[in-house]
Parts: sequence; structure tokens; C-alpha cells
Amino acid sequence: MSGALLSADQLGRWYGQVVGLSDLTLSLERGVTGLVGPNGAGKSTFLKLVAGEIRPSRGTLEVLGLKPFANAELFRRAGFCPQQEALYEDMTGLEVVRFLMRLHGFSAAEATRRANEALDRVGLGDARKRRVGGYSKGMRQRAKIAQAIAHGPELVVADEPFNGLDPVGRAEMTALFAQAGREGMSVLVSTHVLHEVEALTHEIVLFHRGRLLAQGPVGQVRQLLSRHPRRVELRAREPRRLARALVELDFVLSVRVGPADGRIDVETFELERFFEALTRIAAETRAGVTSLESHDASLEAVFDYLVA
Amino acid sequence: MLNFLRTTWLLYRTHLVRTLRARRMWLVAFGVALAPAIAWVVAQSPRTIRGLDVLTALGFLLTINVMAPLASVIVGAAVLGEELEDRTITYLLTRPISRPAILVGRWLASATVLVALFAASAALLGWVAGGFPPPSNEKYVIPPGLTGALVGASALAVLTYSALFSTLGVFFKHPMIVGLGYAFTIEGFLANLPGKNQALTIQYYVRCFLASQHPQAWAGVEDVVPREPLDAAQAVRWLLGIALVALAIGAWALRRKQYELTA
Amino acid sequence: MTASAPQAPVISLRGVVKQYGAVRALDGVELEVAPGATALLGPNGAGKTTMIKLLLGLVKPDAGEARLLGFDPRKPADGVELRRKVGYMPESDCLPPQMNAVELVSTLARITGLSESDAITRAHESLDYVGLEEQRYREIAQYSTGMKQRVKLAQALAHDPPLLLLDEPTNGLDPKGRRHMLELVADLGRAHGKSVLLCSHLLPDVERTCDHVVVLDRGRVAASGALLELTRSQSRSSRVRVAGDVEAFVRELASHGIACERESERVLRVRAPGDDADELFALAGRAGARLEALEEQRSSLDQVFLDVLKNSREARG
Amino acid sequence: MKAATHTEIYRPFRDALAPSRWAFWPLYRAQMAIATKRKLPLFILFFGPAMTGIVVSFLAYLQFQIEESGSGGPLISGGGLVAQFASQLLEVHKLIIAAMKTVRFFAVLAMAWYGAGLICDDRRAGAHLLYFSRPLTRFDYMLAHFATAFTFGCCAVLGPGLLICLVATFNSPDFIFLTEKWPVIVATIGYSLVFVTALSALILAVSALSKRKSYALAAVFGVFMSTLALGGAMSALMRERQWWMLSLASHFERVADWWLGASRSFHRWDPWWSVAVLGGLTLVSFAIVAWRVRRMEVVA
Repeated sequence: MSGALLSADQLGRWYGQVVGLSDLTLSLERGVTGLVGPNGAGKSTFLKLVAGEIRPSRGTLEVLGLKPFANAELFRRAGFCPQQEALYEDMTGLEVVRFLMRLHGFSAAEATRRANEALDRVGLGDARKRRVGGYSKGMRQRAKIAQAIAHGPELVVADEPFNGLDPVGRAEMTALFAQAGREGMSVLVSTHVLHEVEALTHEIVLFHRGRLLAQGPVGQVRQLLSRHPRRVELRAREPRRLARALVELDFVLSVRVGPADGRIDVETFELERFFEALTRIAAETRAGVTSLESHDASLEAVFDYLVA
Repeated sequence: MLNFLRTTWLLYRTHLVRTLRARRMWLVAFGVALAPAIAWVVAQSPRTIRGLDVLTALGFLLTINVMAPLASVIVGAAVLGEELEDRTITYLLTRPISRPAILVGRWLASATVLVALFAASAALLGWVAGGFPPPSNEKYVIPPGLTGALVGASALAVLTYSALFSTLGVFFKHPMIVGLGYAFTIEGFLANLPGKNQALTIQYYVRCFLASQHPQAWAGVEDVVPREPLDAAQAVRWLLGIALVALAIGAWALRRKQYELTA
Repeated sequence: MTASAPQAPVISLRGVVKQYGAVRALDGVELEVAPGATALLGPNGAGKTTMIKLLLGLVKPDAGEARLLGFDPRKPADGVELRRKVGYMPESDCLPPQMNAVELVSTLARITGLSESDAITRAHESLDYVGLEEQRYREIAQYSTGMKQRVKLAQALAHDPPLLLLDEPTNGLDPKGRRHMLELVADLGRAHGKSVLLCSHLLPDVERTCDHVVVLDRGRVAASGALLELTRSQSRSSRVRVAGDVEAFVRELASHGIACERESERVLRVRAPGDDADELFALAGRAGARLEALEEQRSSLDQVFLDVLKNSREARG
Repeated sequence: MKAATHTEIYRPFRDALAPSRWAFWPLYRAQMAIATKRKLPLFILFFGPAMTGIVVSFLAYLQFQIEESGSGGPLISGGGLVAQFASQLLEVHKLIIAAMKTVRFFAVLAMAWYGAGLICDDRRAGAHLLYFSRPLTRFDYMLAHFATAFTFGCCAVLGPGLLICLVATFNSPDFIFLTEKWPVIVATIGYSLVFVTALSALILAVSALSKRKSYALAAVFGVFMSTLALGGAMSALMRERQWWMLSLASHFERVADWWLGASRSFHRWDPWWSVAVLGGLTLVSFAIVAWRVRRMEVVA
């Protein structure tokens, strides 16, 4: 089914006076999208609206061309991994996923097959027969992801699926979502830990105070932020000599030499010309450059600029 | 409609297994086994005791009056209340199923277990009471249909109570507390008041069903026979009516209900 | 509170074993934790929480010796005394929902031994320090994850303990909140001479705040040492991102006998002669290319963590 | 970019920590603060006891008014005075017993509501992690929760009792109620404290055993209602009052009638039986609480 994955028009949702989402107009294409934003920015509310668990208080929302709330057609084609840890404690991992698959209309055998396959895929193969009550936080997250992908949905909505996973688990789940994306499944993942999103996708949507602040590949979003100069961090054995030469360049805004560790922070509006000039100056001054890094491209920097 | 039936059957099967495994089920089973056990203990005592009294006193005072509402509150409130409190309802609300089936399917499972337990307990009580020495006076012979009436009354009581308390789970955050409040303070208070407000309590209809078939048998136990008792058929219609209405309201509300499960 | 005696280990464990039924949570742990900020890493279920409970004297070890700030957690009297000198920030949810932040922190401070007035002032100071402004008077049930984490840290700080046991302090925090929490932890460790034992899964956080690292795996210490040592890579090489005429630059490197591996289209891994990259800049200039990023190849803590786990699992078959 | 610097001045805490002997006190104060935050349940649950106290005090006041206006004569010597008001004193004594009986039901409701959630809510919220990582012994923890339940019990039982005695004392001429009937006052206080202690222990044990406050409430209701029904059914069956000993509520009633010196009492059995049963139950309850709190301290 072509067309936009989802589109929201002046979407709003609040709980009493507490505003979850104030006024969101957004449309997303298929593929893997990272949803980032500070605590309380409205990510969870938005995901619950997309998953059809709650109704908008204002505005309209269409997912896969459908009105999401309590829409059986959407539930057939989408999987939801909620934020809360709750699971059926007294059932085993296999029983939980198989039961939920049966609700999708699969036969007993088909449900069991899909449950086993999903559990293997998230790495819960050997724990499938154990009671969920005994699962660690990481295992619970994997079980929740398993029930969201077991019925082979077109869209998976996951609310902070990496919360509580150790680095091994995190790496595996990121790979799983990336693979799902490659297999044509659209994935909408919200997370706090930005370096996870960068590993998973370049397409980000940034929420803040219940509104859409930015959307698109990280790099391009950074370009739009012209009002913020680009920051480059250098380290050299003789920082002062190098700094004196750099200050001469007319497109360099400021140079700050760190007190002890030979660090130089440079702010400039034209990054490319700066790198060209640096290559020349470093060769001439032989100031012993040991590291060169430009922070701005990282999502965290973009996040700070926008959310500051 | 087919989706409703299929989902109800699925939820029925799953919840049945989970209810049987739940720790609180042993508590309810113990409570229900109390009446027949006590009857058996009484049977051992040398005193001459009439089987009829054992059946009526234990049957009504213990099983119908206290155990039925208590067990129904504990099991009924867990039908939806527990799932809401644990916030696992999300997994059901985002499935392509008919939502009313969630309430109906799970209630059916709880009701099955409750009815089975209470019917068995009443039947067992009847059997133990039957084993007592025949009474000297003809008046105190246990009329043949009395045990059947007790079994019926117990089953109907838990059926109706559990339907009511399950529906409370849809509307209230703490259905157990609201249920306890109703069962023990409101019902306990209203059921003993003279006049029409008895009709507001489920106990009244259960007593009507119970006493209307063999009124003289229940004379021994005070305040069982209500002042203007309905006949058995009317009482049954009322009880089933209450259960159906309660479930219908709950099911209808569940269709559009949003549960704001704050993180 | 005077800082603990210099260099005496804050925590020392010798041959500590703790068994829960069939599961051996701690399997003969040998560990010395020096003052300052130490990270305790390990996959889920490696025994971190058991170790913390053991140090707090809440759990008795089946075998082995444990010392915390010179106290033996096994002895009840010591157990109570040492909990006065430790600030514990649990990983799981642990805040009573109906209380507000001031009530909770001051009550816990009073339990620790502060007088009524001290408890209230310390509560407000700690809440100021963690940056919980006027929300401190609202019920905790309405707090966001970030605010809850801050209250948890505040209650651990209220009685100014020399040792802090922080279990996943940045869990569930957004980047701003995480950075703020990490700065607090680093500030406590370095500026106020507090010893910090930090359990975390977010290794970048650990890299920012801790100087020592202990890796626990299946109840045993898989690796421990100073962070810098652990992450010092064996081969000294640099990772370079190049722009402009990349091919010319590669040829230039080859002509000067500098080995270079191509990590991706514009990223190369180069073994630079001498200990700085001036030569690389010169070669790039000559080849009509420019360097956009250059970093000493230091294996990130992630890498170290994964390698340590791999060898410890292989070692134990 | 907004400069974010962390110059929060972290001021170390100068004076030493006092050795906390009364560690339970701040926890108790906090529990009470939480409980009394919501005013509606407080009003609903204590409306009954308050009304009982006021109504019965008024009746006691009336007792002394009627006779006084009637006699009119000069005050007769002390002994005579007592004889003259003997009937009133006896009447007030009966009033107190009646008040204590009615108040018992309300006390169970109030203590169940405030007590049932104490330990199980702590475990669900995980708050025990915070408390046990403090220099707080298990005994302090239990004492704090017990004190909370005990306080609500006293408000429901001791409050009305004392009020009635007070009004009776001041309204009886030359405080003869105090001089003559002081054993009744002492008995009322003693009985209230014992009753509230036993009930607190029972409720805390139920709270320690259940997963959630709602289950604990159901259990407390269950215990009282089912034993009551059991006692009723058995005594009707066996046609002997002894069987009421199966009912927990009857034991409380028996102890009350005996301790407060009620002339006639529904139950006939030796009161020491009830004292033994209630005493045993209280000890078992404390043991259960101690065991569960020990387990709670270890398991996360």
C-alpha cells in the first residue's frame, strides 16, 4: 500500500489539564523513523494515538490510511510495544505471545509457530518456557518486542524498547529493527538514548512541549540550524601556536584554548573552508595535532540546539 | 458477531486456566469447602441434630449470605480490575478483537469456576445433610428438591454477583473496594430493612428463589423468607436480568472506553 | 564528614558467595574498590543488585568476607551503622506515590539520624542540588521519570554520606536530564570527595563520570581496573575521515609507506608515524584532500565490555 | 546555546548524625501524614464514632439533669448522695458499654481502611528498598506501621469512650462519677487499648500477606464475616451458645462485656477463653508480620 505511512493534522490530546500533545501537524513516510524529545514532550501520547489505544482530543490522525482508535483493521497491520513493563506474569513467554497471536485470528498451530519464531528472533529462545514473572527487565523488553512483531505487521510502534537493556541486548534489538526495516516493515521507535537512534536510522522526528520541532535526516536538520555556528574541537601538543594561526582566518568566529589538556574549541560558519585551511596550517605549524572532532553532526548537539 | 464469539471463546479458555492457577482461587475454594466440612464435623457429634437444620443453617447463613458475595467480589473484581491495575489491558485493546468480548469472555471463565465450586459445595452439603439420622417428627424430613434449590440459589447468586462486580471493573479504578462496600454494607443494611428497598439487593432475589420452593423448610432460619416473596421463576428472571444488564452496560462502555494508563 | 582515609579501599570483597536456590548470584567475588568514582558493569542478571544488597547488609553472604568503609555488613550493629554512611539510589521504582518529594527526603533523613530542622533543610538543599524546583511539593505519583530519578538521588544525598551506591541513575532520562545527572555524579565524585559506585548499562555515561571500572559476569569479576588502561587500544592507530580527493590521499600514504585500511568510502584507519598527525595533514594537503575528523583509535568501553564478556564466557566454557 | 554550568554549591552536612534510637518515629509521622491527606475517607469513617461519642455523652448528661431537678432538697451527706444517684451512675455505665459495642464495628472499618494498605502498598511501590537501606531495623519498621493502625483505632474507640467518661464526670454532682465509678473509666481505657492492639496486629498480618490493599481489605472483611456466619450457623444448629466461640467478633464482644463489667452478656463462656484466643491471634499476627518483613527486606 503506497502513500504516507501516517499523517496528523493539528493533532491534540490532553489528560485533564495535563497536555500530552498540543498541536501536531506531521506526515511520515514508510521506513524506520526515530522519535526523540525530552521527557514529557508527548512522545508516548503520540505513539498511543498512532497505535489506536487512545482517541485524539482535537485534530485528525490517519495511520496506513485508517482512523487508528479501536480500529481492528489497523491492529491487524500494526504491532505496538508499550512503554510500561506490564506483562502476564503467571504465563510463560510462549503462552503470552501465542495467546496474543490467537487473538489475531491465527489457528493454534500457526500461532505457536509465529510465537516461537518471534521469540527466537528476539533472543528469548531458551526462556520461552519460563514464567514471565521470573524475567529480568531486559527479557521483558524482548518479550514485548516479540509480541509486537510476531504477526508480521506492516508497522511496528515501539515506545522506548531499549529501556533497561544492556549493551549486548541493545545492539541485538537495534539490529532486529534495522533488519525489519530492510524487510519493508515500517518502524516508529521512541527513545531517550540518542546514540541508539543514530545507530538505527537517520530519519528523526523531534518533539518538544507537545509540538513537532524538527523532522528529517539528522544532517539536514543540522544544516537548517544556520543560526548556530559549527563547533570543532581540536587537541594539539602546542595549542597556543596553532590557535594563533587559526585566529587569522576570517571565517573563524572564536577560538578557545582549554586550560590544561591542549584542547582548542573553534566556532565557524563555514566548516568546509575551515577544514581546508586547517589541513594547510597544521602541516605548516607542525603544532602536533592529535585529534580533530566536529561535534555538531551528532544528534545530541542538534537536540540541544533545538531544545535549548 | 463471529469475531465476538471467537474472541469470547479465546479469552474464556485463557482466563479459565489463569483463574484456576491464581493463588486467590485456593482462598475461595477453602471458603466454599467450609460448609460441607463443618456439616461433616457436626455429623460426628453424638447430639441428635436434624439434617434439615444442617442444610438450611449452613447453606444459607454461611454459603449464600457471606461466601457467595465475598467470593464473587474477589474473583469478579479481578476479571478486569486486575488487568487494568497491572496495565496489561494494552495488549488486548490493540488487537483486532471486539472489545466487549474481553469483559464477557473473562467473566464467563470466572463465573464457570465460581458456579462449579458453589454448586459442588451445595450438593456436597446436601449429601452430608442427607446422611443424618431421619428425624422423629415428619415435619423435619428434608424435602426432596431442597438440595437442588440450594445448588440453584448458590449458582445464581455467584453468577449475578460476579457479573455485577466484573462490570464495576470497567468503571472504577478499585472495583474490589466498591464491591465490598456494596456487598457488605449496602446489601447487609438494606436486605434486613422492611419494605420495598429490599428489592435493591441481589440477596432478596436469591432468598426469594430459595424460600419460594419449600417455605416451611426455611422456617428454622430467621430472615430467610422475605415478606412478600416472588416465586422461583420470577426470582430467576430477575437475577439473570440483573446479570445480563450489568454485563451489557459494561460491554457497551468498554467498546468506547479509553484507558489513560499513565506511564 | 571527613573523607574516608586516603587509598584505604572503600569496598573490599574476598571470596564472597551468594546462592539463591540453584542460581549462584555471586560466585567467589574478589574485589577492591578504591575511593573515587567506580563503575560496576555487567549484563542483566550478573549479580550487581545482589552485590549492592549484600554491601548494605540486607543480604547475608553464604561465604567470604565483605568490608564497606571498614564495616562488616554481616554484623547487625555494623550493618545499621554503615547504612548511615551510605547513600543508596535503587534502580527500580521505589518512591511512595502519595508523598511529596520534601516529605520523603526529610523523613528518610530523619530516619538516618538528622534532627527535625536539619532534615528539612537538608531535604531542600538536596532537592535544589538535583534541580527539582517547585514540583517538589506535588505528589510523587504525578512525577515524570526524570523527576523521580532526581528525587532518588536527592534522598541518597540528604545525609551527606561519604559513599554513594547508584544503580542505573540515568535510566529513563532524556539527554538533558542524563547530562545533568552525570554532571552531578561527576561533581560529587571529584569536587566533594565522595566515593561513588555506579551501576549502569549506558557505557558513554560511565566514560564521562568514572575513573575505575569493574565488569561482573555471572557472579564473578571478569575485569577491573582504571578506565583509561582498559580502553587503551593495543595498536596505536588513528581513524581519519577525509574529504576532497580521497584516492590521491591514499596513494600519497602508500608512497610514504604508511599502512592504511579503508573502513568506509571516506573513513580510513591509518598508523601515523610519530605520535601526532601533522604528517597526515601535510600529505592530505599535497594530495588536494582535507581531513574532517581524526581520533586516536581507542576502543570504546562498549567494545571493551563486549570483548571482556566474550573472553570470560570462553574462559569458563 | 544556553550555558549550563553546575555551580550548585553542595554544602556538606556539618554536625554529626544523632544515633537514631527512635527511627520508627519519622516513618510513623510520614505514614500518618499520607493517611490524613485525603479528608473524605477520614470524614466518612470517623463520622460514626464521633456521632456515637456525642449522642451517648448527651444521654449521660441527661441522666444527671432529670434527677437533680426532681429532688430539690438540700444536698444530703456524701453517702446519701451516692445512694440517691446510684441509679444514674449505673445507667451511665450501661451507656458506656453500649457505646463501646457500637463503636467496635466502625473501628474495624476505619482500621481496615487505613491499615490494610500499610505493608502491601510499601512492597508494591518498592518503598521498602528506601527504608531498609537506612539505619532502620525491622522492628522500627513494624513499630511504625503498628503505631499508624493503632492511632486510627484509638481515635475510633478510645476517643468516644473518653469523651463519655469526661462528660459524665463533669455532669455528675461533685464528680461522684469519677470518685465512685473510676474503675469503669480505667476499664474503658484498658479495654480500648487491648482491643485496638489485637485488631492492629490482625490487620497488619493480613496486609503483610496480601499483594494489594484491595485484597487485604477483602481478607479482613472475609475473616470477620465468615467467622460470624460460621458461629451463627453452628450455634443455631447445635442449639448451644458455646459455638459462637467460632466467631472472631464474638470473642471481642465477650472480652468487652466481661472487662467493662456488663451485667448480662449474650455469650456465656468463660471470658478467659476469649482472652486466650485473641492473645494467641495477636502473637501469631506479629510473627507473620515479622516473617514477611524479613523476607521483604531481602527480596527486591
